[in-house]
Amino acid sequence: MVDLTTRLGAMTLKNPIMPASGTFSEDLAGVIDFNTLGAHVTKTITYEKRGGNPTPRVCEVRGSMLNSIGIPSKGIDHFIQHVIPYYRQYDVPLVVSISAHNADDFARICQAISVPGVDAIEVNISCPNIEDDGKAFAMRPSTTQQVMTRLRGASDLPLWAKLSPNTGETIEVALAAQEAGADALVVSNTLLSMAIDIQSRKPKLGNLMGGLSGPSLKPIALRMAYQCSKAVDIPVIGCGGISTVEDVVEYLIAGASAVQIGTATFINPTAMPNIISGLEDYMIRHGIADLTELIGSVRDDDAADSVVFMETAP
Amino acid sequence: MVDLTTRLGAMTLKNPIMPASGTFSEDLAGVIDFNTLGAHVTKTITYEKRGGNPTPRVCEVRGSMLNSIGIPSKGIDHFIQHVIPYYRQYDVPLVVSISAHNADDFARICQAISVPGVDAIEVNISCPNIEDDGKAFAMRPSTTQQVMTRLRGASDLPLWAKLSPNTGETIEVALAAQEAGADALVVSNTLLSMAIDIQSRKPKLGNLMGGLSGPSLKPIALRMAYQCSKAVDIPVIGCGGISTVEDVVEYLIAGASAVQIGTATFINPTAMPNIISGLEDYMIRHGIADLTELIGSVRDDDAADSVVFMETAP
Amino acid sequence: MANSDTYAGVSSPANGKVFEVETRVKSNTEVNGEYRLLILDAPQRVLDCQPGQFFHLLCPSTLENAPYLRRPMSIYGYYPEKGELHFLYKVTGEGTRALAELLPGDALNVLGPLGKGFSIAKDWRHLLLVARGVGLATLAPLAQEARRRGRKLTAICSARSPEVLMSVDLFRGMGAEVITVTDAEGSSGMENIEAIIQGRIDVGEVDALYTCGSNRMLRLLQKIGAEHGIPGEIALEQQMACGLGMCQCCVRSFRRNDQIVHERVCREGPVFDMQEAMAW
Amino acid sequence: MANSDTYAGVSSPANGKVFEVETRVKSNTEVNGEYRLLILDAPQRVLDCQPGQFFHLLCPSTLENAPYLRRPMSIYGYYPEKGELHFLYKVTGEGTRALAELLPGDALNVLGPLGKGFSIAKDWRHLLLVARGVGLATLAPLAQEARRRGRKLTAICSARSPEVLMSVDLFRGMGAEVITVTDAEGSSGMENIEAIIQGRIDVGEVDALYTCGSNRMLRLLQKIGAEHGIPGEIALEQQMACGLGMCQCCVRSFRRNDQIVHERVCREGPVFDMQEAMAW
Ligand SMILES: Cc1cc2nc3c(=O)[nH]c(=O)nc-3n(C[C@H](O)[C@H](O)[C@H](O)COP(=O)(O)OP(=O)(O)OC[C@H]3O[C@@H](n4cnc5c(N)ncnc54)[C@H](O)[C@@H]3O)c2cc1C
Ligand SMILES: Cc1cc2nc3c(=O)[nH]c(=O)nc-3n(C[C@H](O)[C@H](O)[C@H](O)COP(=O)(O)OP(=O)(O)OC[C@H]3O[C@@H](n4cnc5c(N)ncnc54)[C@H](O)[C@@H]3O)c2cc1C
Ligand SMILES: Cc1cc2nc3c(=O)[nH]c(=O)nc-3n(C[C@H](O)[C@H](O)[C@H](O)COP(=O)(O)O)c2cc1C
Ligand SMILES: Cc1cc2nc3c(=O)[nH]c(=O)nc-3n(C[C@H](O)[C@H](O)[C@H](O)COP(=O)(O)O)c2cc1C
Ligand code: FES
Ligand code: FES
Repeated sequence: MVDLTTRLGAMTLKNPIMPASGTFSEDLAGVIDFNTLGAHVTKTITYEKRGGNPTPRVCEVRGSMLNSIGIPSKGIDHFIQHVIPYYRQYDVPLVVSISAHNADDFARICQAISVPGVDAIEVNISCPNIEDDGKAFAMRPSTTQQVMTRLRGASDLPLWAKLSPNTGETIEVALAAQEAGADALVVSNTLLSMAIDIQSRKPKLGNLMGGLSGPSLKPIALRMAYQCSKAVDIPVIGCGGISTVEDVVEYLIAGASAVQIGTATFINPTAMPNIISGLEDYMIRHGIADLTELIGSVRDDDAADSVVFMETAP
Repeated sequence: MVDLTTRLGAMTLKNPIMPASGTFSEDLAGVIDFNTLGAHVTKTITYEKRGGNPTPRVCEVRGSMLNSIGIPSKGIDHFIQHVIPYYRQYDVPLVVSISAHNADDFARICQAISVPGVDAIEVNISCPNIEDDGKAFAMRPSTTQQVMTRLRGASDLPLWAKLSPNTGETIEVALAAQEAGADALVVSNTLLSMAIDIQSRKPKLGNLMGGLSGPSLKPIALRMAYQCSKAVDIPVIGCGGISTVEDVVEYLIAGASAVQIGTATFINPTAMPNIISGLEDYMIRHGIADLTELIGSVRDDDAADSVVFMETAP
Repeated sequence: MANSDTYAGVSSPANGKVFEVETRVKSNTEVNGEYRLLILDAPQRVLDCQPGQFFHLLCPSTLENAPYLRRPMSIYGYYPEKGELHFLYKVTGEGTRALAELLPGDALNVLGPLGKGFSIAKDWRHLLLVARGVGLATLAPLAQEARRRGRKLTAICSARSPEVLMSVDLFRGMGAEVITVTDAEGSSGMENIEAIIQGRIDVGEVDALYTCGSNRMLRLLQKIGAEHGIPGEIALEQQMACGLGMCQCCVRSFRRNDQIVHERVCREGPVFDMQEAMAW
Repeated sequence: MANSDTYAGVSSPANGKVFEVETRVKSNTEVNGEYRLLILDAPQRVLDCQPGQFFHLLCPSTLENAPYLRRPMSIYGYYPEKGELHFLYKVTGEGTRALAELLPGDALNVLGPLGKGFSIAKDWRHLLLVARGVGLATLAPLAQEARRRGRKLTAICSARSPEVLMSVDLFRGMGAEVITVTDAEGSSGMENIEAIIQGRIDVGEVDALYTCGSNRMLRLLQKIGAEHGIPGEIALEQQMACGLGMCQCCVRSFRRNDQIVHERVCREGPVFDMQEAMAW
């Protein structure tokens, strides 16, 4: 028997597979057994009720997709009354993703959501910070540090900072999040992209632009996961373009302690449980007893620091 | 008959199709007729002779590729003596791509390369600036402005600034380049990425990481081309993931005045001439008399500025 | 990839359970120039459907077409006795082009049945539906169900020219009365359709209205329904990623209690109350 | 996509012109458990090849395999009289798996002939080659050419076990003398191969050495060549993107005039001077 458990700071997950925020909900419970998952991660919520972006909210690009769902949210009261209790039936840690457009609101929801039944808080700092010319918090180390420091003061739960690929300062941002007390990094969110329908000449998304997810994102997010795991001491959770067991193994080797699966679930709703059993098979086949043999085992010994931490294609 | 010519500032190209730097050389002259192209763009050169990166220098990711060729260069003397004279046999503008690791060296090569036979200089500012903690010039508006100002002083030839997707400040960088006197923007270079061979656990590239090019890059580079063409008044040349006539049309609609084709030529060496004739057919079929009917014709009238200029996935 | 066919504990609002299953193509034939009929050999457990529900199809990748997301398709027919699932589709883009290349014996992964179908209240004796184009696919099973429940159904089938009135036989075969209106004969205008429906209402033969698709038809039926207090339902379309209710990409706006609410077409729909639906 | 077959004005350094052409598969059969032989129906203009040259194949996309870049393959045989182009390949990854799925009649886009092939100097009467594994594919046409030019050729074929010595017949058929050494029989060690070659040299029967592939063989032949002043050539491999010389990804290091130089395997190679080549 192989050991699939993984440690994320003080938490231990029964396996490293969990959904990515926004690609998972109670609706999936009929198709797969929620008890098989390493963790449950909910769609980002905001304190207040809000609508999302105009439709169409998704479109397809070659072998991947764009989305501009935005963060439609029923608000925190609804979430505490209906969603948290729902997940208590499962013996799986519940991770709640939160967001806000300024540090005060962020701290407010962070505190309010620190209730029994919630095991960790994922902080979606990829959304625009309206106090900083609309750039996302996660695009700059300074804003990352500010908001994470506020959040650290607002909750005793583990805080996972979810980074954005829309930056040239991945490593600085990762270090800032760690500095401010983040317990783990989720790497990463979607990459700002666009597609135009050449017949109608209209953008394919109602919101003009949206985030790229799926296989096209993988080499980018994998690079970020690798860089972050080299730079920080807290665990890194890989996310971006994972759809096979081999993708998971690649992220683990790069340094991720766990992974999130997003778009692949839209293509195959049973992707997560299939990958969990596939990972077990893979480890048996390759004589790998537990995940620590994989995590961070990339053979990069010769590489100079300047190469590991470069932030532009050479 | 349709009119395929396009204006790039003072230059007029017979059609909007040209190769991307580093994916084209004299070696292709046997397979296609160089006179059909809108312009010739050479591989980036440096002033001094240099080697490139360790091998393997390319690898494949799902439906796209990574490269870490680096900039092996035979130096400027070889280039002036052998390469420029070669291209004089064609009635096509020659665009020379240059790079350097600091502003002084950049200015030196810019001046030295401003010789008869060269019609424009493409400035590859996506390479690390060793005076600025290794970040590429094109990752920050300040360094972009500094280096472009120096280059503007060093040559009277049209200067095309080639931007990098490895930044969260696309629009600021574009504006800085324009401000400093760039005549056009090339959008964009490759995106820093990584792939690991899970059998050997070694990075698939000798240099650990490399740049993503090909279809996966398209939605990202298209978004940048759109944003830049909204932000600046100088022409934008689209580049990234183009392999079909439809891709070209999409970039033109997004606001590009011309496009560069890179990786597609590796898959089909005849891609460029095929796309040129395909574009002509497309225009005939759709009753489009000239390219100005396409360029920038995206129907985004309802979109707020805050949406056009956002830099993070919502 | 995945072809397990897990039991869906959380059921779709309307009735059944959701499964991801591998089916086999029995046939895939052109119905006329524009439409194709796909008949799948499907396991019993996905054939407990309701009219108006849909499946989410994992269209195959071919040399020319590589659709990434699944494609939603209304159930055109479900026949547990024959083990068959039918789809009627129009070839419009990459996904449906890939579907059109399927040959008998090929595998096709489908997810469903999904969504909430049409309802037929106990006291609705006379049902009237207006269908055009591929909307026929969505409404056809309603006729079947109406017959099963012994209701009378009138189908107004609209099309460009008489030749493309492909489902007339199907509706007739299910005992429905069929009225055809076509662009070619100039009979498909909204005024004429309104007059036809008005005629039915005058003789007391319309207890409920059903349609899907177009904005103009929605507005017409909303008006008629409101004037005469006749209830109605409409099946709506929207881009879909997950098809299960997770991603929230498929929302549409509805008017309810003087408020505008957003509902997911894949989960709260695709069938909605006609008066609540909003033209787009 | 593109299937024009443009004339290549700038020729490959060695001899001919380069074309991108659409070919048809004549057959694609297993040679033994590991290797497959692909025979293409190819136009005359790409059949003016030199031993050691290669083609760059656009492997098809299938449901399971979607290779993106082209794949380089040595020419295993070229037969202008039959209009045939042969490749011998080992199924190792996505691209070759996709190749293995090709059926007779299928189209395959190939680019070539590419690169610089083996040379046979006027005064080289006795040629000796050492081949192992898929290296046989690269060296086979050399035997054919040797016969055409009336040279004597000795082929040392190394393999895991006698069963996999697939090209023995081919080399024999071309009048070569064949010596087999196998791991199973314990005869494939470097010492034994060295002894065999030494024996030939002793009787004055080695004017040139040829090989491809392994580091150990390269070192051995470099040593023998240097000791006896026998020239030699080696065919090298490297990852390739363009295959034409444009991208500079396929460089290897060579020792020349006491300097280390980089050359492109696709353009200056794949055949290089044995003494200049560097083990890797
Ligand atoms: C609940 C529902 C039931 C449907 N039933 C049928 C049916 O029975 N027969 C039929 O022919 N068509 C039906 N459609 C429409 C069908 O889903 C689209 O025609 C199909 O997705 C087009 O895919 P494509 O790749 O061929 O076209 P493309 O235009 O290339 O598709 C691009 C993207 O847009 C989406 N898209 C395009 N058109 C539509 C649309 N009308 N609705 C939703 N998404 C769309 C596709 O799913 C895909 O993601 C239905 C749609 C919905 C939502
Ligand atoms: C000049 C030349 C001639 C060759 N001749 C033959 C031949 O006659 N028969 C034969 O079986 N093989 C030959 N090879 C090796 C052949 O190109 C690879 O086996 C093949 O590319 C593997 O592709 P894949 O997708 O199946 O494997 P993967 O391992 O999945 O390939 C991944 C990537 O690595 C590249 N790659 C993998 N192995 C090699 C290699 N050895 N050399 C260069 N690139 C590689 C592939 O092209 C691809 O881009 C030759 C290589 C070169 C350079
Ligand atoms: C439809 C959709 C909605 C998403 N919503 C959120 C969200 O609310 N919060 C968040 O942090 N990430 C969100 N994401 C990003 C995913 O969590 C994930 O980071 C991204 O999709 C990359 O992973 P993937 O390639 O496996 O999908 C969303 C992604 C998609 C496709
Ligand atoms: C092998 C390779 C080498 C490249 N070399 C250079 C270079 O020297 N200078 C440069 O500005 N861009 C270089 N690029 C980037 C391309 O010019 C282009 O910006 C990028 O590949 C995106 O376009 P594509 O998707 O059409 O390939 C290179 C790209 C590749 C694939
Ligand atoms: S398609 Fe995902 S919620 Fe409806
Ligand atoms: S493969 Fe491009 S230069 Fe050799």
